[in-house]
Amino acid sequence: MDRIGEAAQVKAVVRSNTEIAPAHFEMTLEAQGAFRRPEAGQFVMVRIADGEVFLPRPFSVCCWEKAVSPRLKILYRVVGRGTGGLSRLGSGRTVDLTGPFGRGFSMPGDGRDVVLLGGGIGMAPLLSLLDRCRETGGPRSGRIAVYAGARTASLLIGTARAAECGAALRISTDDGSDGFHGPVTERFARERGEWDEKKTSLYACGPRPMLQSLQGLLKGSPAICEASLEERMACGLGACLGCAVAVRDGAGNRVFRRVCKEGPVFPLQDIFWE
Amino acid sequence: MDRIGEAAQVKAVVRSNTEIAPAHFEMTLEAQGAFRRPEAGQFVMVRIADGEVFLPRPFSVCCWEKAVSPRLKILYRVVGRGTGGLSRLGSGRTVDLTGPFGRGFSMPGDGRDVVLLGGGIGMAPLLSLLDRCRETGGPRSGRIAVYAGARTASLLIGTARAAECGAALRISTDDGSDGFHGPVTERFARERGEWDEKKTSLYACGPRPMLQSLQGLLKGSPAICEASLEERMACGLGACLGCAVAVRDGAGNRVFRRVCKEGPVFPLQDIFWE
Amino acid sequence: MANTAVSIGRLRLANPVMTASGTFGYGEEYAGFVDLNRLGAVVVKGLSLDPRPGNPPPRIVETPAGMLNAIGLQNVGVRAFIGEKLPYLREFAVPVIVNIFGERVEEYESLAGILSETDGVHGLEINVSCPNVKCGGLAFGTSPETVGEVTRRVRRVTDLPVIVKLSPNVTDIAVMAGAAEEAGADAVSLINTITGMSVDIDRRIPHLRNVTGGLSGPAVRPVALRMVWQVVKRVGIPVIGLGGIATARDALEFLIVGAKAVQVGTASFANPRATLDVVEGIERHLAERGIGDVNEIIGTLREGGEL
Amino acid sequence: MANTAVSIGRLRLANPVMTASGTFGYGEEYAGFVDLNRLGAVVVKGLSLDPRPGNPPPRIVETPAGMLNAIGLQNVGVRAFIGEKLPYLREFAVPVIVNIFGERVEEYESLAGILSETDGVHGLEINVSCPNVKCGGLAFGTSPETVGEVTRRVRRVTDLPVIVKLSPNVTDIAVMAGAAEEAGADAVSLINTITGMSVDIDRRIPHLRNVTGGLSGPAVRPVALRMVWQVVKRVGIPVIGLGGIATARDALEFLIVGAKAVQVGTASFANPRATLDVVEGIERHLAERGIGDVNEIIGTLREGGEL
Ligand SMILES: Cc1cc2nc3c(=O)[nH]c(=O)nc-3n(C[C@H](O)[C@H](O)[C@H](O)COP(=O)(O)OP(=O)(O)OC[C@H]3O[C@@H](n4cnc5c(N)ncnc54)[C@H](O)[C@@H]3O)c2cc1C
Ligand SMILES: Cc1cc2nc3c(=O)[nH]c(=O)nc-3n(C[C@H](O)[C@H](O)[C@H](O)COP(=O)(O)OP(=O)(O)OC[C@H]3O[C@@H](n4cnc5c(N)ncnc54)[C@H](O)[C@@H]3O)c2cc1C
Ligand SMILES: Cc1cc2nc3c(=O)[nH]c(=O)nc-3n(C[C@H](O)[C@H](O)[C@H](O)COP(=O)(O)O)c2cc1C
Ligand SMILES: Cc1cc2nc3c(=O)[nH]c(=O)nc-3n(C[C@H](O)[C@H](O)[C@H](O)COP(=O)(O)O)c2cc1C
Ligand code: FES
Ligand code: FES
Repeated sequence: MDRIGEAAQVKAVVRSNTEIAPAHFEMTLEAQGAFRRPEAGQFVMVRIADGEVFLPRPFSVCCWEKAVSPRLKILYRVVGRGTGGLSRLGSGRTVDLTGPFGRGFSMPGDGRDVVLLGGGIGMAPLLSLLDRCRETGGPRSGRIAVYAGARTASLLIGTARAAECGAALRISTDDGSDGFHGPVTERFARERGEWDEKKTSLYACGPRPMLQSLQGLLKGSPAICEASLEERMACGLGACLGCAVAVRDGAGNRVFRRVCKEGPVFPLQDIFWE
Repeated sequence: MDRIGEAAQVKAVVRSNTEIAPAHFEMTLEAQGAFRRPEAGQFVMVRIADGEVFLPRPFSVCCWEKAVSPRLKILYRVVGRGTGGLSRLGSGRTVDLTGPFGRGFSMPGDGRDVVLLGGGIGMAPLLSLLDRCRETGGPRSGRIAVYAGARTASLLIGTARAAECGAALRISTDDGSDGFHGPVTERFARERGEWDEKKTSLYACGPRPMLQSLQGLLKGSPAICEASLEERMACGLGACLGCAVAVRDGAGNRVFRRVCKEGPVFPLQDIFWE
Repeated sequence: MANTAVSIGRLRLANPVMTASGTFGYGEEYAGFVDLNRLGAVVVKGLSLDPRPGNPPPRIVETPAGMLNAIGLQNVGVRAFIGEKLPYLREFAVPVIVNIFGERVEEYESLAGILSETDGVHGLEINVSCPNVKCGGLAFGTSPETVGEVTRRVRRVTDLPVIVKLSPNVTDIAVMAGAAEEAGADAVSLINTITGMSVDIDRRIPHLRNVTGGLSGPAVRPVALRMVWQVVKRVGIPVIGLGGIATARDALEFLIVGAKAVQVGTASFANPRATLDVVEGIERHLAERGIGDVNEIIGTLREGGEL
Repeated sequence: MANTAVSIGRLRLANPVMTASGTFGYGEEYAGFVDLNRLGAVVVKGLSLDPRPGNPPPRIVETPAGMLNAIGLQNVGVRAFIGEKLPYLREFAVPVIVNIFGERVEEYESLAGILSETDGVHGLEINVSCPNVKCGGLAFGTSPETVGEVTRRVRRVTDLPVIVKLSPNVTDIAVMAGAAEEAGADAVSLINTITGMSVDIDRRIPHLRNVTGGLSGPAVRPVALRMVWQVVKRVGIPVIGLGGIATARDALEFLIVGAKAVQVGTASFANPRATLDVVEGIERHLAERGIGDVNEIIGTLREGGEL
């Protein structure tokens, strides 16, 4: 299957833009033209035409539906000028949308258990994977669990959606306001005995320290773990070489790879943290 | 009377923004804080906060009303990025508003006849003068006529408002689609016999060629004529010296004056056209 | 509240935020928007010995995240400044720094002499971006020799703190800063505008009557910051950073790379309160982080990054 | 339809719009958005003799109306380019110009030699913004001597059209253009990026791991246009203008001041179709004004303005 496919550039109309948690928004975009459905874990580039911000910004597509025109949802956290500008867009405003881009997650093989680990807004790409699992009937007969973590209960993202998709929800919060009191990786560490790691596929997205500690935990484990990475981007399509991350190549050498092209999903064990 | 007064800097909410003629808009702004009523012919600076455009843009205030908060109207023509950006602002959007700035028109003395000459969007500052005349009961017993010109009938601006204010309306269009077929200055030239120029105050605003030809017409006339000028501005408050125009000073020398501070209104006969 | 005072040689500023010459008039223009006493210093529009009419219009045009100007150094001349503009500024406690320029070294010298004997002038900023008539109009600021010469000659006739304002239109601005330091400058400020141009494609004429103009505003900030960083590494005297500063965050970038103070220029056109917003933003930054003194921030860049 | 073809020495372009090196990958990356055959030329990412891994991340950061990059000239090396990237481009009719750089003059020479014997390469663009190892890392492009030397050495080993791409980080770019012309360049292109910097004030580290990076995008356009205008006045060879071009209007500014062709760089990141939009916009501009040939526009600036 060609995961890259054809990317498109279209205008998209904001159909909703709701604050779902403090400084966290869900935006529905309606593409004004043909737009291919993203694979799980792929991303799009969004740009405000008239805006103060010059470059587009990358966002995972967490949900896709094809009504009359393609509609897609992104979940985002306001961290700077780009996301701040997005958060102020009302319904009916137009943005530039390009994509889908990048290599998404590998779908879990039949019968494998699936464990998703999401930190904060890192749940966004995982939700698209859950969607795909549900559609295809999941990893036939395997279990699906979602470890969702956040600083505090009000910042838990996508947990309702995850539950709808039939995943077993395992919550942690840094302040103990919901679920396990501690980092999401620590909860997983305590419960990992429940999984037969030889037949478990893990998928992770979240802040760097979370992925780093997960990498440490899984050292030597037979589990397959893919992580979705973030890096600042300019083009999103492989041309600028701006989004490099250091990873181990087939021969074990440390090389730079493009998050937008060879990623954003990489085998967790291959990643070097600068 | 101190025409300069205190300028303020406030947020203002767009209450309406309507296309009143092709590429011409009327925008109502509601100041979110104290804002002094502009004198006739003064202007404000408007800036779109999040926008692509960095500097504010100057606009004449054509109408002012004090409801709960001060509301003012501007009329503008879309000519570039700044006005283009404004035209896309929906109701409820916020802009930065500073002013009022500049020296406006001198009010006509008692018993004088008043002739306003407006070309296209140049009607905007003249409307504020009409408003003031109406409020003060006009130039007691003098007549008021408005010569309004435009390229074509659909681009005539403010004529309904002028008529409401009780002014005699004398229309011209370049293409003859309404009123006199020809430039507004030519109509005035033909009809100027109706006015006793010794006791007539003229006020003009419009494209440079119009003002230039009016200046020629009035050479040697005892009529008082004030013209409102436009020049690109950065600060609007006299600091940058960016908005210079060449005028004759008291001693007859050619000097640069600031449109934003000594202007925008100047005696027509003093202006040098570069 | 945290200490925000900084010293530029003998000049003590209540906070590190100054106005940039030519963007704040003679102070009075902004009085309705900014309490001048809240600023670190006011730097006034560049003065020459005799009044100058400036360039014919159009003089300015907006460009992406910035603007070009070719005001042509219009100013009232030093005598009218002292007679008509300075009395207003004297009513405030804020230090007044006078930006001076000339077409000959002798003009700089005379200006410095006159202003040194004037009450209410607290420092001189030498604009070396002006064309040098003796060198065929090449700006003083493009060679270390002329930068040094102007600085030395001004230094000789004044006891006021001397700040040399450097032009960015050079291959190596640190060399110019070094020349100013050796010649006795108390501080350097940078950057002045970068020469630019813009064309009206419909009429095929330059947007500015002068053809070229100086680029300023947020667009130039990365270039300005890089140059300040280079100069800080090179000289021992205080460095005043400017170029595109519009917010406290922008100003803090300059302080972190080592500027002792900053100037806010073009941003005042977009937001007349910009200078004050920067002052207050820096105060807030210090308070939020529990930093007791702004000087603790200056020059604290960790170049190695996260490693 | 109007003629849009222009000549850069012996190189004939169907229209004056080229891609800028490093912003269009090896062409293939944009194939879904742009029909390469509609472009005047494709300039590929800078090549060195051996592959280069580039700088550690972060490599880019957005700035007002632009961006900084410190990619570190990452590239696959000339051999992998010829083996893996060029075959794709050969399928198109568009001229391919290869941007080359080295840390020693000899590298430029070897690259030029290899590429001259390669099918499907239509021109060389020499990037002289690279640090010169022999001169303590000072860029080749900052002295007329080294610009001349690199140009001469490349000229000697190739029959391909040679374009020298100039650095804007100099006091007088026209001097560098003159040196390139004298040394036998067929054309010059300018500008490369302006060195800049940006700081993360929360962590007090540079946004780029490399500390400094190259500024590009609309922010630099006024500076680029001014430099192109200066160079056009100085040299007789064709000048290729670039720096911040995002629309046909921007491109026309460069053509009007005298550039024979333009390159579109950073704009392709904001809008992958930018190059094509510029081509089509120029065609529309000519059609709307009844201009039969784009060459009738080139160099038609009336400096005197309205007088
Ligand atoms: C493939 C991919 C998918 C992503 N999906 C999502 C998503 O679904 N939801 C979401 O909220 N965010 C997502 N991000 C991150 C998002 O793109 C950034 O938060 C956004 O670009 C920040 O823009 P800004 O202008 O608001 O912040 P800026 O002002 O540019 O920067 C603010 C802070 O964010 C950091 N930052 C900037 N750009 C990025 C980036 N591309 N990646 C990570 N950090 C960055 C900066 O270093 C800085 O610390 C994704 C990033 C990538 C690369
Ligand atoms: C005191 C004053 C009052 C004004 N009142 C009004 C008004 O009531 N309604 C209205 O529509 N316009 C008014 N203008 C003109 C208005 O400010 C400009 O049309 C506007 O700034 C153009 O901005 P832009 O970004 O859309 O155009 P730009 O992209 O900046 O330029 C487009 C074209 O407009 C010209 N232009 C730019 N700025 C000005 C300017 N300040 N004055 C004149 N021409 C300019 C440019 O030279 C260019 O030809 C006034 C100008 C002044 C100085
Ligand atoms: C309209 C205008 C006028 C200026 N006049 C002067 C001047 O008289 N003397 C001077 O040294 N710098 C002058 N400058 C340069 C500024 O002081 C400052 O160095 C430059 O604009 C960069 O800072 P900024 O981006 O914050 O504006 C002027 C700048 C502008 C925009
Ligand atoms: C990400 C990036 C990579 C670049 N790589 C190269 C390069 O390899 N060789 C080169 O000569 N110029 C390179 N440049 C410079 C551009 O070709 C161009 O000169 C500069 O960006 C200015 O044009 P622009 O503003 O249109 O981008 C690069 C620019 C960017 C933004
Ligand atoms: S964002 Fe440009 S190569 Fe990845
Ligand atoms: S616009 Fe700044 S002085 Fe008039």
